[in-house]
Amino acid sequence: SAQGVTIFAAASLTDAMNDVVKMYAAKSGVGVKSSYAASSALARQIESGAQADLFFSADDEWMDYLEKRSLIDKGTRFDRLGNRLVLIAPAGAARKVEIRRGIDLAGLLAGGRLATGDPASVPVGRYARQALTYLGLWAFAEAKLARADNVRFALTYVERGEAPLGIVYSTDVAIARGVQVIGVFPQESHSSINYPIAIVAGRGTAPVRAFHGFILGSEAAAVFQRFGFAVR
Amino acid sequence: MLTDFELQALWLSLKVALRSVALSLPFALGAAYVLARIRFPGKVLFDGLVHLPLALPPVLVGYLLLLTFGIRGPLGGWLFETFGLRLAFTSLGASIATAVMSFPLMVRSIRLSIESIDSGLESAAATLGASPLDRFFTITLPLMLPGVLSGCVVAFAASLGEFGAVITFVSNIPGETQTLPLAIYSAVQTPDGDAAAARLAALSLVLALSGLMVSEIIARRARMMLGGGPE
Amino acid sequence: MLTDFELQALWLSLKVALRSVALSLPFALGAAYVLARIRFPGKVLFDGLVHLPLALPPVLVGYLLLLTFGIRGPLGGWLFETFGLRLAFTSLGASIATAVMSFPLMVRSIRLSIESIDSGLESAAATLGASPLDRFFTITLPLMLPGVLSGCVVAFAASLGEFGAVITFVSNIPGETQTLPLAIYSAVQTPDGDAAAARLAALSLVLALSGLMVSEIIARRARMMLGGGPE
Amino acid sequence: MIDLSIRKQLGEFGLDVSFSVPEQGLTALFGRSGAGKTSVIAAIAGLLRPDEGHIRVSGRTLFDSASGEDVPVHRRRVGYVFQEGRLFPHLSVRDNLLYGQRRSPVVNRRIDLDEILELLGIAALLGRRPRDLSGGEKQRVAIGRALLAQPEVLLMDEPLASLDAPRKREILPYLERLRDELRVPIVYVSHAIEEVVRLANLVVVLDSGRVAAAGTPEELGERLDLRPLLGEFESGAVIDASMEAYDAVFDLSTLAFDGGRLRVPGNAGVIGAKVRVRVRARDVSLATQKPVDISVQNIFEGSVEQVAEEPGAYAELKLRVGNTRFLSRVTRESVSRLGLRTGSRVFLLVKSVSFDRETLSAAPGIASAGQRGHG
Amino acid sequence: MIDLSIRKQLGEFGLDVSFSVPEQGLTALFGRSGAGKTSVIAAIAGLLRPDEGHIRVSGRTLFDSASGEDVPVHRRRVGYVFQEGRLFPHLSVRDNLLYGQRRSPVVNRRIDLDEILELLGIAALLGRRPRDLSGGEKQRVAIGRALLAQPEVLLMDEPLASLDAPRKREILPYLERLRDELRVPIVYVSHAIEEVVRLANLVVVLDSGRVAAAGTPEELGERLDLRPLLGEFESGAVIDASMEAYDAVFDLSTLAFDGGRLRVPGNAGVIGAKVRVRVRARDVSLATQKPVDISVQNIFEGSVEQVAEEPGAYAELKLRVGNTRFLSRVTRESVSRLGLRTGSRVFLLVKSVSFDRETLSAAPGIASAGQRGHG
Ligand SMILES: Nc1ncnc2c1ncn2[C@@H]1O[C@H](COP(=O)(O)OP(=O)(O)OP(=O)(O)O)[C@@H](O)[C@H]1O
Ligand SMILES: Nc1ncnc2c1ncn2[C@@H]1O[C@H](COP(=O)(O)OP(=O)(O)OP(=O)(O)O)[C@@H](O)[C@H]1O
Ligand SMILES: [Mg+2]
Ligand SMILES: [Mg+2]
Repeated sequence: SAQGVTIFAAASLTDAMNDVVKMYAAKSGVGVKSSYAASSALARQIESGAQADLFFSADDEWMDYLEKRSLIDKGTRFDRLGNRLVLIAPAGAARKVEIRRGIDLAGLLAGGRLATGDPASVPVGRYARQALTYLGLWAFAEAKLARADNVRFALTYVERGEAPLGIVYSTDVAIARGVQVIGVFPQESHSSINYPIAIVAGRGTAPVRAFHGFILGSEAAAVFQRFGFAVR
Repeated sequence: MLTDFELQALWLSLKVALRSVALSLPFALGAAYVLARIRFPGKVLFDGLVHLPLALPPVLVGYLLLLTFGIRGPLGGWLFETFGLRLAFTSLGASIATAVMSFPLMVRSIRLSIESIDSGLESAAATLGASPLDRFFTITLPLMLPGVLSGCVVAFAASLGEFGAVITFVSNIPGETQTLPLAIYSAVQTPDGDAAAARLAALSLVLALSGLMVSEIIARRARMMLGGGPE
Repeated sequence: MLTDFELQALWLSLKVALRSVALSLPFALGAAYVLARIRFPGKVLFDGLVHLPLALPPVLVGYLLLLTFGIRGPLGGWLFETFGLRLAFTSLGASIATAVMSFPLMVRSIRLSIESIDSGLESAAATLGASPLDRFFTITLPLMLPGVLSGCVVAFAASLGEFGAVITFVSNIPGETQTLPLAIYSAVQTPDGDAAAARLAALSLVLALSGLMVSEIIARRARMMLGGGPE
Repeated sequence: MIDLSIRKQLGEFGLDVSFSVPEQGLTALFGRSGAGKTSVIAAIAGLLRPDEGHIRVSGRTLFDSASGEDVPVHRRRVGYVFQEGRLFPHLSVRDNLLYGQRRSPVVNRRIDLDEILELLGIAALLGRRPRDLSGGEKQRVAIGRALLAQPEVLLMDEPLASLDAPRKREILPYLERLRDELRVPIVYVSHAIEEVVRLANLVVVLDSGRVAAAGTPEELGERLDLRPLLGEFESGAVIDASMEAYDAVFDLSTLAFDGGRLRVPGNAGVIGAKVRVRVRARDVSLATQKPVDISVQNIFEGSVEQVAEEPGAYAELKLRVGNTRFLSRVTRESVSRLGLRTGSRVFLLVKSVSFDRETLSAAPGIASAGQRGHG
Repeated sequence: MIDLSIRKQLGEFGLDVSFSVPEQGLTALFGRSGAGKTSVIAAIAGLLRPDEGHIRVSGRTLFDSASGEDVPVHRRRVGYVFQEGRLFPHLSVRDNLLYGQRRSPVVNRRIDLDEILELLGIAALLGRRPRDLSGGEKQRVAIGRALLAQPEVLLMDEPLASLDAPRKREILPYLERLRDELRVPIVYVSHAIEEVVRLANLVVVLDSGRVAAAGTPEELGERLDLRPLLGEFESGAVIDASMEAYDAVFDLSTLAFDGGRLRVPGNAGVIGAKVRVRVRARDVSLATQKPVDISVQNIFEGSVEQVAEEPGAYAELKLRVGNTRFLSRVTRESVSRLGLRTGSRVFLLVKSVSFDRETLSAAPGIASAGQRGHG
């Protein structure tokens, strides 16, 4: 990785980043290596001296973790992407609902479970917890959660009818064919969903900075938008 | 000393692992016997099928289980309609996931011990009037004991540690499906969860060690009975 | 027929798994021999230690490996300074992760087969002038062969399927550390990735089956040599 | 009662054996190492499937390649004492012994545990595991296990090979009783000629997988061509006699046979009982003048029927006393010195001490063994 | 050459055995099943560690609990023929045979593969695996393996138990040669008395883990108290003689001993060779008048030294001919009828046919076995 660039990116960015990398390679001739895994795993690896040049996290927490340990170049940290939290149901099964305080979640679940990421470990789960708390539903919902390790499987639970409802990012819905969005959580119900990017401390070589710039640029922004992300 | 949360995870892990071993044992015995003793076309394929859960990523196995045993899956749908049984998101489902994952390990162990049995002893039992089934239960099975035990221990330990298939198939529900590894995973994923993870890992270790110890004691007895090595 | 990406993952998986088996075999032989034949205080603890990777969630094992063998870890730092060897994030590291994970499986298998050896044969070899080491290599080891082989097969298959420890220890870098399970994981993260995942899973299966087939053939030879069961 | 004709290829070794034993009794398989004895026994037990042929025991067809019959091993009701023990290592001696008995029909249980324990001297071993037994102890347990399975045919592959002589002498009469009282046919492999001679109604000599000869021990004992196969298989004559008197002072029995009276040590049974004694050729000396004041008790006058000179120092003579035939083995020098030839009148000197228990057995079909003295 | 004194507790069985064999030769361990024979042999081999005691062979200390010496098994250079074979299942017969030889010092290789193959008749089996061998074939390979290890002491646990008589008769002289020519001490367990009598310089009788008696075969043969342990261990007298003449026409040798001349079948060696023959008590008949015209060739005049009456029908007499002692076993009735008592003058009738090859052996220390005729 002397000349090449290596980026560690959250697994939920897999397809969008793949396109960005391809586009960048076509444009600049520089190959970028990428590793997609849980933000937590990536952060720990960077802490352990992984040869990563950039870290593109799915939440602030693990970026903060590295920043606290001076493992990223603070000046290069930018909040790049945003996302929306949505309520999903199996395709064709349900009508739209407006998400607000006092909605009849129990009635919608009808004894079933609410699939989402594990609030303890998966960012989408954490946002879901915030939103449900805000809506006054957490006390009821906490015991009803089906906590997936990965958004992919929260989607599957809903798609396969194991869970009547799920909470995921709006960008995730594209992965699964058998689900539909039945409601969008209000922005104010949770802290803003954020994908920060930064250069790893001491690795800000010219090619790395160039790719960093490209991700922050408009060409990349178009790609991210195509995949449903809000671009900051 | 232990928090309720830890106790819950501990107890659940034990339950899931024990039930998993109990669930897979009869099938493993059958499969091991067939693989060790019977010659048939397509044996390698069957062998491969048995090993499948080992060679595939656990998450994928969990996913396939979801597709099969989920409410819309062929088997899951039937189970639900016939017995009102739901597996996804239940501890029973967790046991099934761990049973499937540890199945090849159990089969291997048992098969190995069947293959090391002197078939002359079974012949001797036959001349003494024992039918094939009788022989199996009075000669083959007891002589297989070390392998069966070893298989159970590996399966138990593997069940204690199984993560990917469980979390994928039955998700991570505290008190229902959150076994120790899932709890550890959650802790590790939290930036300051290291201490909690360490405690949980220690618990896991103690559990595994206890299982091993029990099995060692049984094995020593069995070995003494069988008149084996120098121990 | 196969894409470059698939071929790369296939080849890498094979390499990682084979190297993993080769890496753990000598240690597994040693550990199995000690566990089967030597009596010492704290044996259960040692046994527990050997089984540890099985009982812990793979992610935690990967994390512990990262702490130990990472460039800032005690062993990893030493290795890097002394030999310029980096393990984390390399395919060698992936082999180490899978070796650690499959170690207990290999040990169990080998141990079982050592325990089923008639120690009278070793005594006979001793009276014929064979020193302990000589006996081990000319009598014990050949008679253990079925167990060693079985252990290698399980370890190979488990290495092919290992996910959590690998992705945590060496990350998910195509061509470098992205074995089949990791590729499957990535495929599942993308829309319409199911087909790709299925192809990769099939590849994994074929690889595992080939390994099994080879081992079956060797095992059959070995069994014929040893004059075992009815097969 | 046993009718067997089998062919089987084992590697380069071809087995092609046929024999039939018309009457109840003990068939000895005899032959050099590797001749195929164990293979024949294994075929009867059903552990070796012949390529072709049939096996019938006591009227029951166990195997017939023509009709496709092949009774499964566990229904053949054989009691098999294996050449290599094969005790169940995980069971105690008691459970080993009872393994077969527990699986035998209750009505068939004619052989009793206590009796077997006493016969084999293994009562003290009941609680042990096979691995804590000595070689001979293992073998005795294996014999007991086979007997207690209440078999309808007993297959014994060198059962007494590693037992001490006193123990052998206890077991052999028991086998005779099994044969005669319970009418269990026995197929017996042994390299110990005394055993074979004592027990066998029929001896089948195998050589390289084929039957080289078959007949009574006496018939075979007279065949010089079999010597290389049989080794020191000693020739001798069998004499049917009946018990006439017992002298308790000197512990001698007097037996009457067609041609005279024999005095033998011990109590040979109730008065009138039919007994069969064997007089070994080497125990018969010859004289042309009647010796007097000699320790030899049995002196008969008879005639030489035939003189067969052997290679080496010996000659074997067939003699007749009354209607009874004797054999004698003396040096060729003696034959020449005494001028013995067919028709010569001679005195036979039969040392009474040469009648030991092993050559004294109840005439077949008469279950008198139970009453016989064990002097 | 063997000095052994060991104690060992095995479960409830206590082993406490001491004996020493001063001269080179073969020591037979004799005793009923479970007496401790295998345990003693295993202790010599180093496979059973005594709780206490010492073991010295040919001047080398193999074990001594006092000094803490304990030579590891593989350095003891024993050739052990196990009671249960223990062939290596994964090796061919050839590799089994050569396993020990390959590990023996080259200078010690006095026993040759080809010779062993011929002796044991196993040349055709070389490429096979043990599982394809018959019982006796396995045993022969096990014997060959132990011999080819070029041992400094040979431990044989019932090595010939399942071999046929002709094969036994080929192997026994070989063992004698080993003992005499290569001076390999042998410890030999057997229940076959003929073997023991023929081979042993010293017989150690074990009973329940203890030495019940030790001595030459002849000494023990005379001890009536040992009968229950020894069984049909036949009494007899050993006579040292020298070869005087060979009659090729009748294949008879004449041997001179202190008291007369014996005629024995076969060629007993070169003229002047010292030979030792054994005359079994039961082959000596007695007469108070010299019989004439009788097939018995050896008739000596002698005197009764002692009359020992046994329970049962027999009596045993010690007799003297010149300076040579004979034993005779006749019925009590004959003793009474002939009025035999100490001092009686009697004629001994010794059937020459009772000298078979197994009781005829070279006098110890004289390596004449090689020249002996095999008639
Ligand atoms: N581990 C053990 N526990 C209890 N008893 C034992 C053990 N090992 C051997 N014995 C007993 O020690 C005695 C001597 O055994 P050993 O094998 O030396 O006898 P042996 O003289 O060789 O008999 P055989 O002629 O039957 O082979 C036997 O009575 C046997 O039962
Ligand atoms: N699987 C096999 N392959 C080749 N040869 C075999 C096989 N099994 C047996 N034999 C041969 O068949 C012959 C007969 O074997 P069997 O065991 O019947 O002999 P046996 O008469 O019982 O001899 P022993 O007295 O030595 O026990 C032997 O020469 C043996 O080598
Ligand atoms: Mg045999
Ligand atoms: Mg023994």
